[in-house]
Amino acid sequence: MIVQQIFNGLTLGMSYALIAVGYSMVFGILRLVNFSHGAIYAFGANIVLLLVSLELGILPAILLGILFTGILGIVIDKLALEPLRKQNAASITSLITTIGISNIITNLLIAFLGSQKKSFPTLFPDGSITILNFQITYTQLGMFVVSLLLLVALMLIVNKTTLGLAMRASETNIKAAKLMGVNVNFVISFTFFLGGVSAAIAGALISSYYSMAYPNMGYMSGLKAFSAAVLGGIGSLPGAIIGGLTVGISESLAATFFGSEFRDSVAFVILIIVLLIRPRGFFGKKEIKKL
Amino acid sequence: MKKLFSKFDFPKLPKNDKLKIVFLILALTFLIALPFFGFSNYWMNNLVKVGVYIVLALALNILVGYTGLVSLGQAGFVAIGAYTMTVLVKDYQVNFFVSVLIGGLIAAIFGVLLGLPSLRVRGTYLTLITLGFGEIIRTIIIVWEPVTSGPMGIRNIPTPSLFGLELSLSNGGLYYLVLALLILVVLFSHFLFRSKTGRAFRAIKVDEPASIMMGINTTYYKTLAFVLAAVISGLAGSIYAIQLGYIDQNTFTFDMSTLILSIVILGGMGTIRGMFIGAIILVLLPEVSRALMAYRFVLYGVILVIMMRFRPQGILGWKPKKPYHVTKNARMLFEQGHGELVKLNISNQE
Amino acid sequence: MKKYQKFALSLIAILLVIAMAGCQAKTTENESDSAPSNEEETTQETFRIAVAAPITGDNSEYGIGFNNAVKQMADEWNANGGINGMMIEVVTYDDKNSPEEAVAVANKIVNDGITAVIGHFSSGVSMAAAPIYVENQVVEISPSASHPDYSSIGEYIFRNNTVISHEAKAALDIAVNDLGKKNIGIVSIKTDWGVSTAEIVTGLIEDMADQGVVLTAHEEVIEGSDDYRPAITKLDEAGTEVVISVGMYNLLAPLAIQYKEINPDIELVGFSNSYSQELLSLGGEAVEGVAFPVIFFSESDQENIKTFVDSYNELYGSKPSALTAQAYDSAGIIFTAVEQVGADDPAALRDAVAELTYAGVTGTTKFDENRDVQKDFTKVIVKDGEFVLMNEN
Amino acid sequence: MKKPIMNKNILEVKNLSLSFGGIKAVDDVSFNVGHNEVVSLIGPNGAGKTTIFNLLTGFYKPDHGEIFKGDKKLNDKSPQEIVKTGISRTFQNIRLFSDMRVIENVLVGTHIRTKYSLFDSTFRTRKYRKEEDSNTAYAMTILSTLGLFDKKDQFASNLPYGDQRKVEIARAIATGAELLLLDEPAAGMNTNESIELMDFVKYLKSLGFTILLIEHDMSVVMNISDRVYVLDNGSLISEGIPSVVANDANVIEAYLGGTLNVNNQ
Repeated sequence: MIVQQIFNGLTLGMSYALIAVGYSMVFGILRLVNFSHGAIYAFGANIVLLLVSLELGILPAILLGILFTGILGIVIDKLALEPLRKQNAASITSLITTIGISNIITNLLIAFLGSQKKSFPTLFPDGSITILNFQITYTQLGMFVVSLLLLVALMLIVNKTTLGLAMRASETNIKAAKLMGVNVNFVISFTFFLGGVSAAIAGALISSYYSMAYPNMGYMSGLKAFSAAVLGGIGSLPGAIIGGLTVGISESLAATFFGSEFRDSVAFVILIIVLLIRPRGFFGKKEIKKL
Repeated sequence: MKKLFSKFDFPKLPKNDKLKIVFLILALTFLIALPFFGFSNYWMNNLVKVGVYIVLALALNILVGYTGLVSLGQAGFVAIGAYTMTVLVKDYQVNFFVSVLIGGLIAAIFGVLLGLPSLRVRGTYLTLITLGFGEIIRTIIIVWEPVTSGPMGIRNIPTPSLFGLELSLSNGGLYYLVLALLILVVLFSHFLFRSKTGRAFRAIKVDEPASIMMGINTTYYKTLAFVLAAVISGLAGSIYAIQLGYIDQNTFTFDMSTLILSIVILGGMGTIRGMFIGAIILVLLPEVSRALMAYRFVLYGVILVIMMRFRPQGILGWKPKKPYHVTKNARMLFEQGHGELVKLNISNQE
Repeated sequence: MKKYQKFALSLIAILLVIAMAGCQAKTTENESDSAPSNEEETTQETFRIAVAAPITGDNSEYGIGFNNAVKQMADEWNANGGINGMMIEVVTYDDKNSPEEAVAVANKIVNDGITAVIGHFSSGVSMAAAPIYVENQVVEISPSASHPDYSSIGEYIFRNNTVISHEAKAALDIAVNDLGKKNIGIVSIKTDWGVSTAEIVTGLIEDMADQGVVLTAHEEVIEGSDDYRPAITKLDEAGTEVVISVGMYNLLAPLAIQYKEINPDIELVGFSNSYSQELLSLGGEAVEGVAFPVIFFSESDQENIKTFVDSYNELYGSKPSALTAQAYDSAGIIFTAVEQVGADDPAALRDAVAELTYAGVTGTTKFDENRDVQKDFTKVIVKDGEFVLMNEN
Repeated sequence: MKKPIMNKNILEVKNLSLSFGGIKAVDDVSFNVGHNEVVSLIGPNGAGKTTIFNLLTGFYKPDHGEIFKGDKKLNDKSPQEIVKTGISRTFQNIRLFSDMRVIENVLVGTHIRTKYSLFDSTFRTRKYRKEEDSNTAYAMTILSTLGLFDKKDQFASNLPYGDQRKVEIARAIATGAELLLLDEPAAGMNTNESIELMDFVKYLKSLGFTILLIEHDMSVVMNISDRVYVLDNGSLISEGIPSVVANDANVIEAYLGGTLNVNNQ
């Protein structure tokens, strides 16, 4: 049973990891908690569902949805956040802005699509394979694989491409990067784009995993994913994965041994403990105390 | 008589602020007279709600506005206050006002618990811990059924009475209860601002290392800030519980915490006046725009974004223009050459 | 300076929006004559009834159903010249299914001088608002609240929904006798309704121990969480044959989907509040064979039900759920009572409602001394993506 | 004010060492500062001057060595405790409390000497008013002595650079410090400004303060320092009266033959 539960947790964790990378990348560069990311993820899922209902066929719908969500990411940055950077406003200002944005997105979704849960098509064949008396459904397997691929792809982008180099440069020192002629604003937009894309993919996968989507789906998953990101060491992609899996597994184990009502706060309990013991998370870089 | 008065130094204002005093008096009389305009329960309800949120904003203002510690877990403190009061009054027949104080006390204890991490954790990470705190409190509410009766929530919270007079919504009693708390908290914030403590808070906000070098025990003051915010939120929480007459874990969500924070930022953090305008706008907006259904929360979001874009310091968030108020006595001491520098260091010269 | 112009502009923009919002509120209020000023003369030629339910937020589909049903009933009356010439006006209030909002809404309803309310949706929310209605002599009929204590809050509080215990018996009867299973598992949502219902079901199972019926496991889940696999794994390990789902369709559907991934031949039994079209659309094939007791069956061939279902379908493009039907009848009850005693005296209206025997689409409704109702259950099962009567197969 | 014993140094540093991950930032440095002296720590950028300040103020803890203020050992004292012993510093990059008024900045300085409690300030008790008034008077005295009185109500961030420096010093004085550590006060100033500042330092000395000064531009400090210590790569390479140090071969070496005009009056 525990093995089974751990497997449930792994799949859940992968989904958190997918959302977490969005938080991680943005925070890495802007030192900003993008509270609208949960809403972006919900947007991704619902837009895909909407496009599916337009009979575009599943795959085109998903690709289109991913594109739209990515663009949404850019739009948010250009419209609301870049101006704040220009007048280099306090971080709290941007924080409140993202909260506002998340309100706008979620409630527009509710206004247009209604808040009820809607059935989401399954992306993977039904049924399951049984490896030594515990079961993995194809959906779980599919989710796991796709998430892994996506995360690897992201890591390649960040570590192997020149754009990724620019991203890492801006992460370590945004001013220096500017001086070195890195088009920081473009890099940031691109980051938001990637964030949106990964969020949309996460949205599609998770919705098909639960076979439903609804506007408020981003609320809790968003908060948990963010704590996953911090857990793993915000700004680090492997960290996001480890953090996500940690949260996912501990969550389903908590649900098993203490009961479902505990699951929502496990993430936060772990988070607080980790922050107190190792404030920079598992993989975070240590910042030197300076005067 | 005179002696007794001289014990307390009521906020003395320079002559050019006579207007301000007049304004304050008018405002106060207006607030006291308000219930006599014969508001319906519905509007009394809104008034009380606004009042409660102003108090909550003032509490968070001490954290965010003065000390620069961003908390997204205020709902947790509100919940602690609300539940402590309710449980004590309902299950143990403790007097309402006593229960409220105990509620504040317990909130304070949690304030310390939440303040201590600021020793190790800073900035966003601290904010995140507060966020987690809020969610954990909700889980505790759900799980600790024997006391909180879990997701069933607690119903029919009795309205308190003072000298046999019931402080209900309809007879305006609840309104005056909130008003009283509000006035106390405003005075407290005002006096705090012009004190060693207030200055320490503000110093920490701007530059923590520098304040350490000024000999300020930053850990102590950061924790103190959390405690103050917690106590006040707890007190407001119990009144809020009375107003609702029903509480469950969904009364104290992350949205409540963000609403309080938004009020502080929108109104102008660090100011007292700002909390009023912020609360009035953000609390009443959803009411007046009830007909907009889902769109009213879109509107709420739009306002936040626009405000942050064009007026990040908040609606009333300007710096004071009038000179720093120096009491007669201080000026006298100064002119008498009290605390002369040479006197201070003469020892080194002989 | 430019910055300040921008700021001024945006501030004006905000003010405009707020003003607009205000006006919007005003206009709609005027449409519904809720401006307290002209209340006096309006009460003569129009009777206003409030629908207080989740129009947005979780469970909004139920609230919208209530609203539709009451509007439909009102239109039918208005078509026949209203109540003794009084036109009926339906005023909708969104309580987002949150007690906090409900209190505000209840106060607003009183403020708007309305004397009869259909709603609220969930027991907890209804019970938060009820005291305000009692205090202000507003008749509240909830088509859905099923918590035992609900109707005992006050003389003005009615429930047009069967008390849990009867429904629980019926559900268990399906599981044990119709499906012939003995190893029963429970999945319940952690709300006041879910917890108390689960308790009752557990009790009933213990009573049936002599028939070899056993409770394999009881899993509580948070409403609105999407991942039930941990719970399912536990139930499955415990050798559950049939799961009684204590929750709405938004629990039952995903539960069925996720459970059947692991164990395709699991049986599920629901409660009447999960009897809605959304169950089919959300659950798909997974909810095939899911059964539950209902007091209203939209496919029934009774004349009045047929006409109701058809015109509802015509108006709103979907089939009414059990709760929607109960809302429809509740509205009917209010209107009939008003017809008898008029709308001016709330006390008289309340008594009339209490005395009334009303034949509607959910059978004959007569409130007992606790202002509750008793109704007979029909068993419904999902077959080929349709709801059909159980004994018809 | 406690009477100090004149024959004893106010500050005594013995074999101070600190290294960050292998790199010796401060390597076996010893020096002392006498009462009412102006002593300068000079050396090229990265010589470890600021690190020494951070050690003196307890922001860093030394690996080896001892620091004495009078007869008090400071090694394992917290920054707060060290300030209480009468040492206060300024920062290379000015660190004022920007959104507080000048006078409030100085009042923050009086923090450690203020006894009243939160209760006192909340209820405006006698104690509060007595202390607050004397602090305010004291702050105003400092400001007028440093010629900042008419700027007391401005916000620190709105002041010209030079004044901000002075406010920072005023704030340091307000802590009751007798030993002031000034970290490159002339940084970012043009020649005239820095000359003016040096006169100001002299003035502080005349008021009876003891000053330990960091500067990387030797010429600036030569004519105001009683004694000079020269640091390079974390270790002392020369010390003594300015004229001697200026002609020290090592020093000239360290400054890569940087021209040193000692007598710039």
